[in-house]
Amino acid sequence: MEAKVWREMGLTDREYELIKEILKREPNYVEVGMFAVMWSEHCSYKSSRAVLKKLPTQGPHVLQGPGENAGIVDIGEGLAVAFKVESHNHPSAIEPFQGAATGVGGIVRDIFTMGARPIANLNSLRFGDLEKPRSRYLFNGVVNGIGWYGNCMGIPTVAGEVYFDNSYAGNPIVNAMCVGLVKHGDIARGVAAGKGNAVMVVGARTGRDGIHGCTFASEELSEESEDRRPSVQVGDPFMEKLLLEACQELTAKNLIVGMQDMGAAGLTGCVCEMASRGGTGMNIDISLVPRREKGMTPYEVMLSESQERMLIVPRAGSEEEVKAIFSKWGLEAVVIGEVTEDGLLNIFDGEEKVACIPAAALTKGCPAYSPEEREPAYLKEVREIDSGKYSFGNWNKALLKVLSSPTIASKKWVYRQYDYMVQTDTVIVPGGDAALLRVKGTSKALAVTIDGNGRYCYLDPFCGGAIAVAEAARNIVCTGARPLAVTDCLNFGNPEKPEIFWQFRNVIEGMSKACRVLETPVVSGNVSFYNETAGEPVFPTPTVGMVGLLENIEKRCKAGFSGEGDAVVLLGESKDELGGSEYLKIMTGLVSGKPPVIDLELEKAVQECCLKLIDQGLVSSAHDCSEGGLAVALAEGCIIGGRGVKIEMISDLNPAALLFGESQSRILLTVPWEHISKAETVSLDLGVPFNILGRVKGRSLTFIVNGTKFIDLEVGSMEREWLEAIPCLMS
Amino acid sequence: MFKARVHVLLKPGVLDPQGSAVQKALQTMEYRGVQEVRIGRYIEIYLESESKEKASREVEEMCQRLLANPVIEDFTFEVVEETS
Amino acid sequence: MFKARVHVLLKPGVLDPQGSAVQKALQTMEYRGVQEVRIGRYIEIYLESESKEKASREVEEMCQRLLANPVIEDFTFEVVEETS
Amino acid sequence: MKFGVVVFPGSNCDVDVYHVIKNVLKKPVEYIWHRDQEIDGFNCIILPGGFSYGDYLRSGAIARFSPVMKSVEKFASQGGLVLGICNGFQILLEAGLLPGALRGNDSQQFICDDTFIKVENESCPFTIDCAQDEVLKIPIAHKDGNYFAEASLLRELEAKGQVVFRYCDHEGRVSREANPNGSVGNVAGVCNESGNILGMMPHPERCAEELLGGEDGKKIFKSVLKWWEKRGGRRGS
Ligand SMILES: Nc1ncnc2c1ncn2[C@@H]1O[C@H](COP(=O)(O)OP(=O)(O)O)[C@@H](O)[C@H]1O
Ligand SMILES: [Mg+2]
Repeated sequence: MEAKVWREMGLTDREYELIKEILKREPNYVEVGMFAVMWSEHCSYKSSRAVLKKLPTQGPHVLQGPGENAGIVDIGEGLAVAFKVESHNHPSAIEPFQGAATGVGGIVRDIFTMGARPIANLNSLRFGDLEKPRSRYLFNGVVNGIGWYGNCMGIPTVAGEVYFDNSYAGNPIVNAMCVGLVKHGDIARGVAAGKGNAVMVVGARTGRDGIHGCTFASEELSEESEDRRPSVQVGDPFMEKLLLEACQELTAKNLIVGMQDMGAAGLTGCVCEMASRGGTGMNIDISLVPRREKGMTPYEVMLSESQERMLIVPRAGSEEEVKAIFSKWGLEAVVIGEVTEDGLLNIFDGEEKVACIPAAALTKGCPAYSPEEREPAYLKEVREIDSGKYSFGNWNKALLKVLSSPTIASKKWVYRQYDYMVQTDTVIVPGGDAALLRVKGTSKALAVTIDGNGRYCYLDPFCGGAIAVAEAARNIVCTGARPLAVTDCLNFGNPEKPEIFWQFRNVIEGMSKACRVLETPVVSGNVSFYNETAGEPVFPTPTVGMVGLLENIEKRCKAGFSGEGDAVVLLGESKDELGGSEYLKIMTGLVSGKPPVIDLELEKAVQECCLKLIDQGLVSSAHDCSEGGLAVALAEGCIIGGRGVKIEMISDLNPAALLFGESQSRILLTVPWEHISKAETVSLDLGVPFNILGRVKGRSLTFIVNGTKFIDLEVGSMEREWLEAIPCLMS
Repeated sequence: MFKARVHVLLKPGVLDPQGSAVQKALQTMEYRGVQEVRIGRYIEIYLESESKEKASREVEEMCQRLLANPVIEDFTFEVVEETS
Repeated sequence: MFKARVHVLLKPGVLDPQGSAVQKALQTMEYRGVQEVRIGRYIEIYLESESKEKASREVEEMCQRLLANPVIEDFTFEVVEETS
Repeated sequence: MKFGVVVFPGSNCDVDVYHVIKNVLKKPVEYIWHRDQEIDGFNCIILPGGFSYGDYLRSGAIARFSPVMKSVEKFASQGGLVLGICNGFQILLEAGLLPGALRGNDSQQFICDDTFIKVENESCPFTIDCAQDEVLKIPIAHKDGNYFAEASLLRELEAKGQVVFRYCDHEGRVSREANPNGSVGNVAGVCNESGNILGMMPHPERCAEELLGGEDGKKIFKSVLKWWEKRGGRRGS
C-alpha cells in the first residue's frame, strides 16, 4: 500500500508500522480505514489520555464513570442520572443548523443507550462578535438547530450559556449536553457479551454521509473544509424520537445485553468498542446492513456516520421480540452478525472476508502520546494591568453598557426558541442560575448547569479551569441543590503546538483540583482539539456541565430578589480584581490582566454556607455573582425578581473593581430581617464573610458607596437594555 | 421587472427526512407506485434590473449567499421577464 | 418510471412571513432591486405507473389530499417520463 | 368519565396530558395508539402536542391520515368531546374538523413562553369552568401557530362564538403587542359549530400545578368534567 493512502487518512508512518506489527501482515484498505478513524484524536484521545487521568472520577454515588456512553450517578430511591456533554464545533462552523442539530442528536443517543430517558438538554456556545454578519448567521443557525432537534424530540432545553468573543469568530464552539433519568435496574451498557448472541443494527439506514467525520474533527478548519460536505449530515429528530421510544421499551422489557449509539466512526466504532468492553469479538456481515444508497463499498459501510442508528446485542432468543418492538415504531432492526469469544472482529461482505482485526487493537491498542509543552509567550504581556486606570466616572452609563453587552445580556432570545417546559418538570426555568427539574414520584429535584469562561483560561489556564468548576457548582448551590458530579467538554486549539498543550494540561490541573475540593467527580466528558482557523486558536475553553440534587423540592431557591424590605447580603468578598473582566473588555477592548484568584477552600465554605442557609429556610433568594461583577448580579437580581434594591456600602476599593470586578466565591442573597442574625451566625461559623449591603426596596437599583451615589437606575430601564440587546442585534 | 424561479434541493446522497416521511405516508395511503420523494424549496423572486443578464447574475449570487447552503444543497434557477 | 415536479405556494391573498423575511434579508444584503419574494415547497415524486395519464391523476390526488393544504395553498405540477 | 390521549409517532406531550389527568385531576385516562380504531370506551379524546411525523411537510399533515383519525371523526360527529392541543390543533385543522389553517409564526422562530389568553366563549364544554372574558396564563411552545382564516370566515366564526380564546395582555387587552405569532384576530383557539371540538395552541397541561408556576390550565380539564357531570354523562349536543 502506498504511504499516501494512510497519510491521507490521518495515520502517521509509525502508526502504520504499529498496525503491521499488530496484524503481523499488511492491512488492507478497509482495515487501514478502520484504524485511521479509531486512532484519530477524536476517537482515541491519544494526546489527551494521559492528562485526563488527572481528573478525579470516583465518588460514593458514582455508578458509572468515564469510559461508557455516559456517566451515571446515584440519586437515591433506586434512581440515577446519566449525563454527558459533547462538542459539534466543526460541523456547526460549516452548516450551523444541521451541525448543531446533529450534535444534539448524538448526545441524546448517548444518554438513552444507557437505558435512561432524556429529561433535559443544555448547551454551551461561543461565537465571534455579533457585529459580524457571519457570527449572526452562525449564532442564528446553531440556536435554530439545537431548538429544532430537542423540541421535536420532546426534551426540554433548560440551560446553557453563550459568550461572544472574536477568538471564536472562525471556529464557533457548540457543546451539547444531555441529562437522563434511569432506574438502577434499567441501566444498559455498551458491551457485547454472550457467545452466539446476535448483533443487530437498528434505526436509520446507512448512507454515505460523514465518512471520516472524526478525522475531520481532528483537523484545523481551512478554506477547503468548506468543501468537505460529506462530513456534515442532516439530522432526523423524528427518527430519533421513534428510536428513543423503541429503546425504552427494550430496556423496560429487559431484552438487551448491550447497546451503543453509532456516533463518531459509525459501525466501526460500535463493533470494536462493544466487543472490547466485553472482551469478546464479533462476526459481522455488512451486506446485511440496510442501505440508503446504492453501490456502497465495505469501506463506506464501515465508516459511514449516518445519524440515528444504534447497534444492539439482544438477549439470546429475543430477536423476534426486538424486531416487533422496532416495527411497531416503524423502524428497521436487522441481525448483521453474532458475538464471538476470540476477541476478533471478522467483517464479511457476504462470503468475502473484508477485515479481520483484534477488537482491542482498535481501542486500547492506539498509542498514547505526550505532546511537547511550552508556556505561551503572550501570557507575560497580557497579565500586567493597572486597574486604577479603568474608572470611567459615569457608572449609570457603564452599567447599562455592560448589561447590553451580548455576553452579559439576557439570553431569552435563545431559550425562547427552545421548548424548556415539555415534560412538565421544569420548576426553575432558564433565566436564573441553574435550572431545576422535579423528579416525578419523589420529593427530589435535579439542578443542572453548564459553565466555562474561556477568557480566564486564556489569561491563566489553571485558575480558569478551577473557576469553571467552581462557578458551575455555585450555580447549582444557588437553587439549594448539592453538586453531585461533572461532565466536561475541553475545547482547545491544535495540541501539536506546545503552547496549546501547555494550556490544556494546566486547565485540567485546575479543574481537577477544584473537582477534588468540591467533591464533584468527573463522570464523562469529551475533548475537542484543533479549534483553530488560519492558525489562530480559540481561547482555551473548558465547559463544565454539572448536576446537583435537592432532596426536598419545597426548599428550592430562586435567583430573583424577593421580599420587599429583605436584607441584601453578600457572602464572600469583593477584591481589587478587574483583570479578565467583561467590564474591561467592553470598555477597553482588552482581554488582559490576571483573572480573579480562586481560593477553593473559601469557595467550598461559601457554597456550604449557601446550602445551609437555604436548607434552614433563612433566605428568600440566592444569585451567583459572576461575569459583570457585583453591579450586574444586583441588576439581574432586580430584573428577574421585578424589584429594586438600595445598597449602601463603605469600601476603599477602586470603584470599577468594586462594581464590575469578578472576584470569585461570592453569592448574593436576600434575607428576611428576622433571620439575619441567625444567618450571620451560620456564616461566621463556617468562616464565610457575611456583609449586609442594603435592602430590597422600591423599583430602582441605587448603589451608594461611602455616601456617594454611584448608581441610580430604574429596574425597567435596566431590563430594557438587558432584554433588547440581543434581539436588536439579530433583527 | 424580472421573475426568478429558484429550486433548492438537498444534494443527491444527503438524507432527506421529509422526503422519506412523505414517501411512507403516500405508500400507506395506497399510492404503491411511489418510489422516492425529495422535498425542497421553491422560491419566486420578483426583481427590477437593467437586464436579464444582470438579474441572473444577482440571483445566482443570492442563491450562493443566502437561499441555499452549498454544503448540503444544490440549486437551479431561471429568470424570465415579467410584463405588467 | 415517471417523475412529477410539484410546486406548492401560498395563495395570493395569504401573507408569506418567510418570504417577507427573506426579502428583507436580501435587501439588507444590498440587492435593492428585489420587490417581492414568495417561498413555497418543491416536491419531486418518482413513481411507477401504467401511463402518464394515470400518473398525473394520482399526483393530482396526492396534492389535494396531502401535499398541499387547500385552505391556504395552491399547487401546480407536471409529470414527465423518466428513462433509466 | 374516561379520557383518551392519542399517541402519534412523534407526539411528545402525550405523557404530560396523561400525567395531569391521572395525577392532578385523578381521573381515569388511557393512551390510544394511533393505529387503534376502537375508541368507544372514551368520553373525551385528546390529541396532544408534539411533532407528529416530525412535522414534516406541514404540521399535522401526515398524522391526520392515521387510522385512529377516522374513529375520532366519527366520535366527534356523534357529539364526543375532542380537544386538540398545539400539534393536536394542527392535526384537527388538517383533518378539516376545525376551520382555518396554521402558518409559520411571523417571527419564523419557535416560541416557548407564557402567554395570556382571554376566554371569548365561556359556554363550550372546555370553558364552562371559566368566566366570560377571564384571562388565563397558559404557555405556548410552537413554530407554526399563526392562525389563518379568510376575513369572511373569521367574521362568521366570531359571530357563532367559535373563537374561544384570543391572545391578550395580562389585563385582557387584545392587542398587536400581545399577539405572539401573528394569528389573525389574535386567535389562540377555535371550536366547531357545535362546540364539542376545540383546538388551541397554548398548552393547558403545562400549567395545571402550582409548582410549575400556575394552575390556569387546569380549568380547561375541569370544564370538561363539569360539563360531563352536568349532562349526566351523556354524549351529544
Ligand atoms: N444557550 C442557552 N440555552 C439555554 N439557556 C441559556 C443559554 N444561554 C443562557 N441561558 C440561560 O440564561 C441564564 C443566564 O445565563 P448565564 O448568564 O450564563 O448565567 P450564569 O452566569 O448564572 O451561569 C441561565 O438560566 C442560562 O441557563
Ligand atoms: Mg455562569
